[in-house]
Amino acid sequence: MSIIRLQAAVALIGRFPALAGIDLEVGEGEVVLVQGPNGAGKSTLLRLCAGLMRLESGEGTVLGHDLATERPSIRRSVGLLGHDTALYDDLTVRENLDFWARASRVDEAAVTPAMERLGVADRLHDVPVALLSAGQRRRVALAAVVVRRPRLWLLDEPHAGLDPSGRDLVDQLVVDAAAAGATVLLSSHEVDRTLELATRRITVAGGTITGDVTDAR
Amino acid sequence: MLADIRLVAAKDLRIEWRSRVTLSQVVPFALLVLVLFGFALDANRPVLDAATSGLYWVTVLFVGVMSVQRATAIETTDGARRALLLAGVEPAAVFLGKAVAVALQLLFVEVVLVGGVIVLFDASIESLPLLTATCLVASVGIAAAGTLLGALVAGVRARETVLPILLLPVLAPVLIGATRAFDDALGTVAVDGWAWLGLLAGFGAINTVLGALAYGVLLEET
Amino acid sequence: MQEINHTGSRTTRLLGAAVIVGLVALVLLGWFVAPEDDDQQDAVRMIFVHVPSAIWTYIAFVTTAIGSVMWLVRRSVWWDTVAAAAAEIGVLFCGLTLFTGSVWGRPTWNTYWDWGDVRLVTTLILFLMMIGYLSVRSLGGPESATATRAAIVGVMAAAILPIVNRSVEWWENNTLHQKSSLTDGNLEDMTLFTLVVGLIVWGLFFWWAILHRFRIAWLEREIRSSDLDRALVERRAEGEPGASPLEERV
Amino acid sequence: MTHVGYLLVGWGTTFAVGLVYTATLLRRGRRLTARVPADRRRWMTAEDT
Repeated sequence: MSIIRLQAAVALIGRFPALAGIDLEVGEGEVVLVQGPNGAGKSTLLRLCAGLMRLESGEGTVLGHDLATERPSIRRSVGLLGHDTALYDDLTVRENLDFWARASRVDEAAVTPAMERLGVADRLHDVPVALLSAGQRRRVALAAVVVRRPRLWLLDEPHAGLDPSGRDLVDQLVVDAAAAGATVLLSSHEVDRTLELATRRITVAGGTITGDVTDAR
Repeated sequence: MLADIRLVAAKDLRIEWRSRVTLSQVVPFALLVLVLFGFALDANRPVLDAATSGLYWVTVLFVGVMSVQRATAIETTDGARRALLLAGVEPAAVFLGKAVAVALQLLFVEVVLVGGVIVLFDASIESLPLLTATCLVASVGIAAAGTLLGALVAGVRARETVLPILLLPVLAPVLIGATRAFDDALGTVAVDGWAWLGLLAGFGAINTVLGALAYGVLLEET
Repeated sequence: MQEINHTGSRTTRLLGAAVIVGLVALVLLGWFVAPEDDDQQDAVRMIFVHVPSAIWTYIAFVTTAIGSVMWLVRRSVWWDTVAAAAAEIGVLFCGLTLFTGSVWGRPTWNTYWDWGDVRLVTTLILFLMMIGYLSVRSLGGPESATATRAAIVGVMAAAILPIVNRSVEWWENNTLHQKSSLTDGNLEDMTLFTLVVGLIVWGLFFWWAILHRFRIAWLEREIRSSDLDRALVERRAEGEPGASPLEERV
Repeated sequence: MTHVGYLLVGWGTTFAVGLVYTATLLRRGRRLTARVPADRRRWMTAEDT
């Protein structure tokens, strides 16, 4: 069953074709690395798959839901880590994660293990997010994705702003997620690091897919 | 849906409680405005008595604009609005949740202001039920219109100045209606306060429905 | 198609001519032919300017409300542009209505502003709301976001207008202010005829203005979109050589 | 003829404002048309929204 299926998908920012005809099929359990220069459309591709953007033309389905008409249900079943971490500064780490867990209709019991997983449980859990460093904020944002246990992970430069131990943590998360049967689509500028992780590498340029290599791992 | 409304309202109120803006800034500001009205009109007792409910509700309107700006600021930081969409919370629930939080904060300030009006302008309450009903219904109207317009200008450069321009004319019926209802409740003018309350309820209902419908469209635009 | 460098067209030229002819007729009729009023004498002649402005103000705002709904429901760019064009003309007419209303009020009710006139006060609140609408239009940001924001303000203004009118009506009655009966009174046929001419002339002008204003709004949209295009193409071009890890939006 | 002063102010301002607005519309139209490339200058009619 294909998790993501896009046929000639076009998405616009204003009138600019950020995605100018994307054909892509991603199966269950794949870990797809999306590479490409700035402005190529990596972030847009991830946001399109998350159901956050209007499909200008072409068609597509994500997790079996139609991209044109069932975007709310797509949004409910994906985990997107974008550039902004979507956290409430005045609330503590735990309060933030509790809120996002309940909003995503996920049992709050999943919050503590997720916090431990991302190393923000012990000292930080009752610290207001405002006081955290950028790296710590990203860990909390990642924890929010872990808590949802989504079937499709969409990570936009997950390694950005993380220290080395944090980057290893991200790699481990991706491996575990794939092992658990989830599908991962991640964009990254760190070419070498994420290579071994990915089962497949696609390059995006000028809003279209210019390369699609499936590693024989 | 109801759980989501409670969830969002609780979140907003907890953030508000954590930063104490209402308590430490909005309430003192409201009382200060009353005091200033007092200075301006006190020498002329009859005018002050007649104008009490009008001054009260002008002050509440200003407080309303401030609370709405606070509530909107909470969501604009760091892409929270998009995350709410992603979490799959019903947009109408987000709207109602935030409106409830704003309404409760407004009610709190209104209670304090009633005390202020009694002490500073020595008003006397003739009909407590009408007074409380007016506060409740007017707060719903202000919160509903405010939350929608707040979300509308969220993320825009000049939102601090645009919001009052948008919100205050829209709230004109609330100012007229609530003032008249208070005139009856405080016994300053022989007028049928309960009829005015009906008008306020109409205003509140229209804006609540409109807000619940339009909020989703706004969130989609981010 | 020969090179056109303005927003005019055959229809607008036709309309323009009709407006000019109509205005001349209106001045003649309004000032000299129509009879004066028993108690107001000639002050009543203000009616030929005030009433058409008021009526076409409300027609303009209804157009904006319809355009707003059509944008929200069907995302029709054409209707969104109509809404924007009608709003600006509506605000202009509204201002004229309020101005002529208060100038007329001076000799008749000896006050410049008559809180007792329900229509005047309601129109004032509408005027303020539509100024809010225009300020939302100029907020910038992506085209569709601006259109949606403005559309919501348009719908909101239309939705609460009945409440505004009722609240002003009740409020004004309670002060037992003498209600102005001028426009509801029985009008001699000549006055009525001139009034109708006034309505027609205002209508022609509204039509003429909205055609031009629509095209201007359309051209502005073109320019804003192509600016955005160039910026994003620039960003993409700048991104081509080495991949710099700067925060990437596209 | 009574109240001529008020009438002149009322009618005069209305016509003056109308004239000024007409002028600005025409000028804005001309200025904007010049800035848009010829092919995109055609303003769409109702059907092709």
